[in-house]
Amino acid sequence: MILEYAIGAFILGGLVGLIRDYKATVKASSFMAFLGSLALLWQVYYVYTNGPVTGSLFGIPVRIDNLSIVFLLIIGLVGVASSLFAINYMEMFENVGKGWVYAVAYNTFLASMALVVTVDSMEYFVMSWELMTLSSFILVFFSEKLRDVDASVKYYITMHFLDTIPLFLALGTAYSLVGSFDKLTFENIANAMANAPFHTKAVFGGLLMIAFMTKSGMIPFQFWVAETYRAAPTSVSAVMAGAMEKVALYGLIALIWRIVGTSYSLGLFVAVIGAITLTVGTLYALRETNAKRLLAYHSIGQMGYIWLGIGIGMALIPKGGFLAAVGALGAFAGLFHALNHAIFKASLFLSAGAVEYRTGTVDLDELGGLGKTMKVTALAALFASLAISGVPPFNGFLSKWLIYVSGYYSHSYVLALGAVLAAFISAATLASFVKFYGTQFGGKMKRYDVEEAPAGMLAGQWILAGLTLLIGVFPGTVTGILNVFNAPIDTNLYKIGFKSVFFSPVLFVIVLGILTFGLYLVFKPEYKEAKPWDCGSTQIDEDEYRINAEGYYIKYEEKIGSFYRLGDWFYSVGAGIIHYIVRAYLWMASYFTKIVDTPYTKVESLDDLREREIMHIDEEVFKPLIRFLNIARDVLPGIRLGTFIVIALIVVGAIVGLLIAM
Amino acid sequence: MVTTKDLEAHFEFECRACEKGQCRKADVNVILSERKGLKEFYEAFKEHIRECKRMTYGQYQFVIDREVLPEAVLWWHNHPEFKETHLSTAVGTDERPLNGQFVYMPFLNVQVEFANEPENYYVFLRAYLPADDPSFPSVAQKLPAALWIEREVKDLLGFNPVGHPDPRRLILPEDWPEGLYPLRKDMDYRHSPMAEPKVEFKEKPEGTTLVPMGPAHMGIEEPAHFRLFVKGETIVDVDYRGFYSHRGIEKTGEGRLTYNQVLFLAERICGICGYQHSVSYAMAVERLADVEIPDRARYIRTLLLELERIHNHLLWVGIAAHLVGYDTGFMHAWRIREPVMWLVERLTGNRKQYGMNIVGGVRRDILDYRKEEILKVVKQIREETKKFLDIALNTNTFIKRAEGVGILPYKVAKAYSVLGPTARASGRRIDTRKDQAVKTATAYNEVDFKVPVYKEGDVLARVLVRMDELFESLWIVEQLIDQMPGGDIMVPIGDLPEYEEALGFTEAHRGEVVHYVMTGEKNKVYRWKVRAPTYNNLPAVPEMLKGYHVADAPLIIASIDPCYSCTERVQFVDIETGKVKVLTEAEFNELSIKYKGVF
Amino acid sequence: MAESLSYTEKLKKWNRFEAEKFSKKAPVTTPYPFIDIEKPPEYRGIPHINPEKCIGCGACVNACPPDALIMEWDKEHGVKRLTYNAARCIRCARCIEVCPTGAMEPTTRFEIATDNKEDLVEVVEHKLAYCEECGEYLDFTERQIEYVRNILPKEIFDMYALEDRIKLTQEEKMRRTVVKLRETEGNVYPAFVLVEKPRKSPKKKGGEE
Amino acid sequence: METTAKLAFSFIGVLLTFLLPPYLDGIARRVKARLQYRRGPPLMQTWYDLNKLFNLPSVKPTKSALFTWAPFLALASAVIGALLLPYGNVVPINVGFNLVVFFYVILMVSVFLMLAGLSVQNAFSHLGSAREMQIILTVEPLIAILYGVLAYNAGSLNIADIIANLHLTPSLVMTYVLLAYALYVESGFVPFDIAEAEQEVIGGPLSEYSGRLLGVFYYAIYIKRFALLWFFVSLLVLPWVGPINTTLKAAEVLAVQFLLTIALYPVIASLEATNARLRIDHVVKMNTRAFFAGVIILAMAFMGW
Repeated sequence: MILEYAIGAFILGGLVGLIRDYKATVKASSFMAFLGSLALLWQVYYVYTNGPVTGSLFGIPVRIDNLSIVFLLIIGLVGVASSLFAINYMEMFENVGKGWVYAVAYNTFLASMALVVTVDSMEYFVMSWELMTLSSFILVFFSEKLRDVDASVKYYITMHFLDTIPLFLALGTAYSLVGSFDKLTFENIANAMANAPFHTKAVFGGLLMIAFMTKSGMIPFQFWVAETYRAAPTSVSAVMAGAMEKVALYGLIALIWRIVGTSYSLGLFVAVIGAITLTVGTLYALRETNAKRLLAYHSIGQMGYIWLGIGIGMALIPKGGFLAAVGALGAFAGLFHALNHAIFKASLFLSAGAVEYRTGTVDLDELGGLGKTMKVTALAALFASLAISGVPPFNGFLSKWLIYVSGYYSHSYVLALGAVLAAFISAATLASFVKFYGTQFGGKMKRYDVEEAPAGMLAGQWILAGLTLLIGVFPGTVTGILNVFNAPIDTNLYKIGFKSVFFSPVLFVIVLGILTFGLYLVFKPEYKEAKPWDCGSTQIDEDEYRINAEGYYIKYEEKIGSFYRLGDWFYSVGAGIIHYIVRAYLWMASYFTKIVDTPYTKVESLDDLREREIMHIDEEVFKPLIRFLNIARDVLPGIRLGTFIVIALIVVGAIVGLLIAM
Repeated sequence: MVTTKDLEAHFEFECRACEKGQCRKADVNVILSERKGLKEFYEAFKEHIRECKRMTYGQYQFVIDREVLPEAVLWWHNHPEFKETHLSTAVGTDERPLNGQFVYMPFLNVQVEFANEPENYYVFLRAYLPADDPSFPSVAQKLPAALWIEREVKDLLGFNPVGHPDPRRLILPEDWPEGLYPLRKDMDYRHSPMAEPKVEFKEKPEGTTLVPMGPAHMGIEEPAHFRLFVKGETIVDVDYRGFYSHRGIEKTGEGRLTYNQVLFLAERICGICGYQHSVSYAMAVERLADVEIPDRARYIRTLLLELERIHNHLLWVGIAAHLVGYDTGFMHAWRIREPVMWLVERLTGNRKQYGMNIVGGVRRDILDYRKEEILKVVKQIREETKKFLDIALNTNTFIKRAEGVGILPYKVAKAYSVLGPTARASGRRIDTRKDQAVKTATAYNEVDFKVPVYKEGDVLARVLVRMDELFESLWIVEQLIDQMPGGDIMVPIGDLPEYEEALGFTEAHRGEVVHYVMTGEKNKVYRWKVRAPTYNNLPAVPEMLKGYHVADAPLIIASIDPCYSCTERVQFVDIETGKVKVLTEAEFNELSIKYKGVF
Repeated sequence: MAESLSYTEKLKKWNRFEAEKFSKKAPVTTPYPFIDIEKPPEYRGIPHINPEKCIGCGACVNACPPDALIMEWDKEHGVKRLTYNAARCIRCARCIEVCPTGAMEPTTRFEIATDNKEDLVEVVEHKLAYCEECGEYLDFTERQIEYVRNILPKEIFDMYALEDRIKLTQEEKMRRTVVKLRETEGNVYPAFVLVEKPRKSPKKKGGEE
Repeated sequence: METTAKLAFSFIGVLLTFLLPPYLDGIARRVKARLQYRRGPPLMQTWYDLNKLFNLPSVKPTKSALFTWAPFLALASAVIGALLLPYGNVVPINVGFNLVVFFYVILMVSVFLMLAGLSVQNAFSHLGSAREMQIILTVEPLIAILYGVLAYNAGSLNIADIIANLHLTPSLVMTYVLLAYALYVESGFVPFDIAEAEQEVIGGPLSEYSGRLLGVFYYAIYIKRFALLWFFVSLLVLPWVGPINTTLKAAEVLAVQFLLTIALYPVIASLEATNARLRIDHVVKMNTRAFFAGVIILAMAFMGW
């Protein structure tokens, strides 16, 4: 099985961390991750041509079917691009050090995602899921800035509460149904579930739903997303937004839809959640001025699209007949959008990363005029921006359009309204990406006199940016892989359509190209260069002669201000809850500490920890271990504290996993 | 109704008989008892008042110590009874050739009672500044109306307003060297120096960006530079830089021209309110020369002033409509205005800049057969304007743009001494036509009209004030035609008395126009100070702009009916007194090439 | 007043009411550059110097506020040059009012757009009177002298004496006066007194002041 | 219908798309002039203006290639948008005969306009682009709802199907009204010409354009307006004339479309002439109201009214 090579590459990448030199570590490990991701793509191709594969990977039961490869494709593509990008990008964190932490965590992250979508056992699913959460948590606080650490803690605790606990409970439910850990394959659970009473189904499904909603950042569990993606190194954010969220989608389809089964109301629920999320997420993104937070909110919003599509599928497929076809189209569109979203969102994150690499900031209020110097990055960002805004002939248009089509054809007011919201939000997406592109690359500013990003980073961006156009023009290249639900889409190399509705991107591109070039030749422009017209002002700071990102849609934001206020209220409530959870954790930990460590410490909030120069609550949680490791550090000089925390975490994670598994 | 005969009783120019600039013979107590408030002021500042005199009818002057200038100005401005008193402007004069001192003289329009001509008056507070230290305590730190005035005298005469909150350059260009003051009498006109440009602008507030509106912007008819610091569309703060169109008018008038030539120059201060300037100037000189002009001339002047007001208000409402994209309103307003232009062209010979005035009267008579024509035009305009307003004020989109935009509260209007319709739309009851003794030059005292006042203070209120005024003007024109007396149209004026000063004023359609004239030798003008209403209105515009949209900015700026060329009349090209050098075309071209970008 | 008789004649022919013109409905605009625009006769356009009537006295130059009219002496060639520049002119018609001979003629022309600035300039050259005694040119033109000769009431003035003196330069006149005074009164005036005095009399000496 | 007839109709469509829009603008100018008691320019005036612009070189304030290419991309999109519509019953370029594609292609004109505006360092063009975006942001949901209603009413998103299957209901009539409003806003006629307001933001995104590039942009905008109007007219006419089988009938329908387009333009022009430009917050407010009205209409359509 090719997956073994992939996992092997990832493990090797982790072991590369033993090299002490920071740069060598990150480069080598990123490269190994790149190779691993390539192997994943190979696996996809293999399965696509030869059919599903079942087997065992280091003793873990693995089944790679046509659904898995969609997600493997996503993980592979994003992994390839991000790893290539990270080779140069991770140099930025040289002052942080800890190259091997990155090496281990990043490779573990990719490997665990690959495992999540391939394992054929609930038990290992949950384990790899935990590994994924843990490794991504480590990557989030990698920069070790105060705010980033806060974000990572928030992320971790959210995941702990809303992801791990429900998943373990669901695992328990499954265990109680099947009765054996060995037989916890999805098929067995599905069979058991078919005969289970409704409330068992409801509990199992509900628990999983909470877990997956949290992971993919659905309303009302979206609060962790923005800060987490902002805090993580950009290449990691790209993987998180591009791949990790989709893994939750895999869970939704593989565990809920396939095991628990679906119904019209469940589908409606998913679709409604999707519709609400896409609205809320994107409208929040509209007012963001931090590039990474903006992208993060957009990944919430785009996940909403995907859930809407899948929801339409879940709702309509059971109905049969024409509606089933529409439902299959919706589900197909959802998957298609998942792939597209992975591509363009990762690409956008990577271009934001490239900008950050050169300018050191992602604040859209500050940035400007980079299009002049970072031409290639700018074009990649433009492609990805147009793709996410759904401008034909890029890939985003096709999947969005199919979602609208399925929504409008659904004969359901709610789903149609969802499609209307989707179309509306498409405009909002366009708005925020006009802002995203315009503020970063438009104009000319003296402030940033920078060079183009290094070749590796450009390659990373362009693998994805090129795909946005390629898939957009030739959707036939991927529809084969994506058509898991056998949607009756009418597709060949030059067109894609459903019933009488179709779009032929190839023809469109040809006509557009001929017209544009023809018109260009007819009206061939001649010009003189001059500086922008500033009304003849005496002296003006050109860098300030613009509208900053904050001011772009201020009137619109004022108009929907009550919406934002409501959202902010919810957010503060959520933050309060998280705060109390943190307190509860610390309270428990302080007793734990009291037992081990004599001096009683009154720790109630994160700030208290900061005052005591303890950066991570995990230090509190795992204090005994840390004490042990502190001693070890004295024995092994030269290794830093942060390193030990990571080791501690991984060890604890492993122990917890093993304890539960046993 | 006061007739001209009554005027004679008030016209006692005792001071003229006195020694120049001094009033020893005149009885101070008689003067102080002539108007309400004078005595009170005299008592309050007894130790600091050196002299007091009546310059001419209704214009009183106190010579006070420079130390108490702010207190004195504020005493008048904040007088509890004279609510609508405002700081007209201030004159700085280089009187070193006469007495070795500079003069800084703010003056206020004191409104004892609205529309009570014999009671209201102008009060001049003359302060002498020593030649070696021309500084005075700044009024501007307590009264924003003085902000520009003090910056102007700082620029042009080198006075030093101590404690001025914003002592940046106002009038002179950026590359003008420090320490060179064009309006001083020893400034050589051939000396046109250049230095490194030094630009001073306000600091940008945090989180804002810059939208430079002007100098060349579609929404601003003349060069002016508004720096809008914006957050998106919302204006957070505003900086203003103007005075791009200096033409050396004051200096030219002081230098080489005789008093009658200055009149024509005065008319050319402004393209559309030229006649107001012309009448103001003529009024000032007539007061100086102590002549009474014929009734018919006063009527003709008033008629033309009102016709000018009519066509200017129509012009303004057209522009306002144009600025919000309501081009139909624009076209129709200007179409309605066109007959007035034709009428005026037939009455005077020109559509604008009538060239009608001369010191002592007017140049052309209104022939009888044209009276009928005037009445026809007035009738037509009244009907068409009513129809136009019906349509325009029922255009929802137009009202939406004008209503609640650019609000100027009464308090701010008073603090900035805002004038004219802008002030009346903010609830100030002021109108120089009724308040002050304009009867020496015009016939407003013999006609009946109302002064519309609105309290809203937004752009719509300004539109309505102007439109109400327009109808009042039509009514005035009808009355004037009806009552037009016969007789001469001008009296000759001989030589002017030397070193006398007087003020001429009219209510232009933008507000009170003030011309201060001090005569020199040989029928020349020693100091001629022009203050157009926009000079007082414009500093208040930033206050109006804050918090509104960039989209509203052109409309708000236009709503005061700004006239930059009126405001920016001053310049530095000096011509040595008494000696005239006429530039030939070639020399002129050469100079303009040499100083390209300087002027 | 600028309204001469012929002008009022013109006015009578122009008895159309504009009010009626404007009460007419759309369209009110005209395709202007392609058709001629109507101007009322009262319109003050660009003035024009009639070189036949002009005597070169310079009254217009004195009255002109913007220096659109300039007077230059060229004593070497015996020419006095009156230049009118329409580009500087403000159309106040002061020159028309003050002209003693009606040489400044009003027109209703107003279009001054041109590609050559020199089209806007009118130059009238006058021959200066020549003083044969001292061989220099006078400040006055021949026409000026002619005009003065014509308007002076012959009954009062001693035309003979005038004829003698009128074509002399200032200095020559003074010299003669001194000589004459010496002759008649035998008084010896200091020369400067005599030179100072006549300076007041000819006020309209030219545009130099 | 035989191929030659189809070709002929396509050719007429192409001809109309390229030649008619500036004439329509000429008509609008003439109508506005008459309402303002002016004589007005000749009908060819817009063509003269465009011709003048096409013959002038441009001034380029930036090195950005986007700045140069945006006008051409916008023009190409507008042309494709116009050619996606039925002329008679023939669609000249059939890249996807459905509503979503049509509106997205038309939207691309604005997208390139905005990107062009943002590619220069100029606060006015940034403001103009932001305004354009805010208008789109508020009017797109409305359009989405309306094509939702149409799609539900006819059971398809395909324009041909819609035309064939549309049946008259109260909600459809209201949809027509709201659609007229939405298309008017999208076209950027006077109360809504906020993005290109000359007196406020000196032309918005176009403020940096000059000469030939400006001409191309203007041309694109005229064609976009024509396309939106033609779309509305087609939707107004085609469903009610029955199946178009013969060439003659198609020609008749085309004639009706053409005449109705020309007849509606003066109406637009008089609306333009009698209104002042709104402010962006007014438009946002109005469009939001229209959106909620649209939601009600959608609900009505689903109830079968």
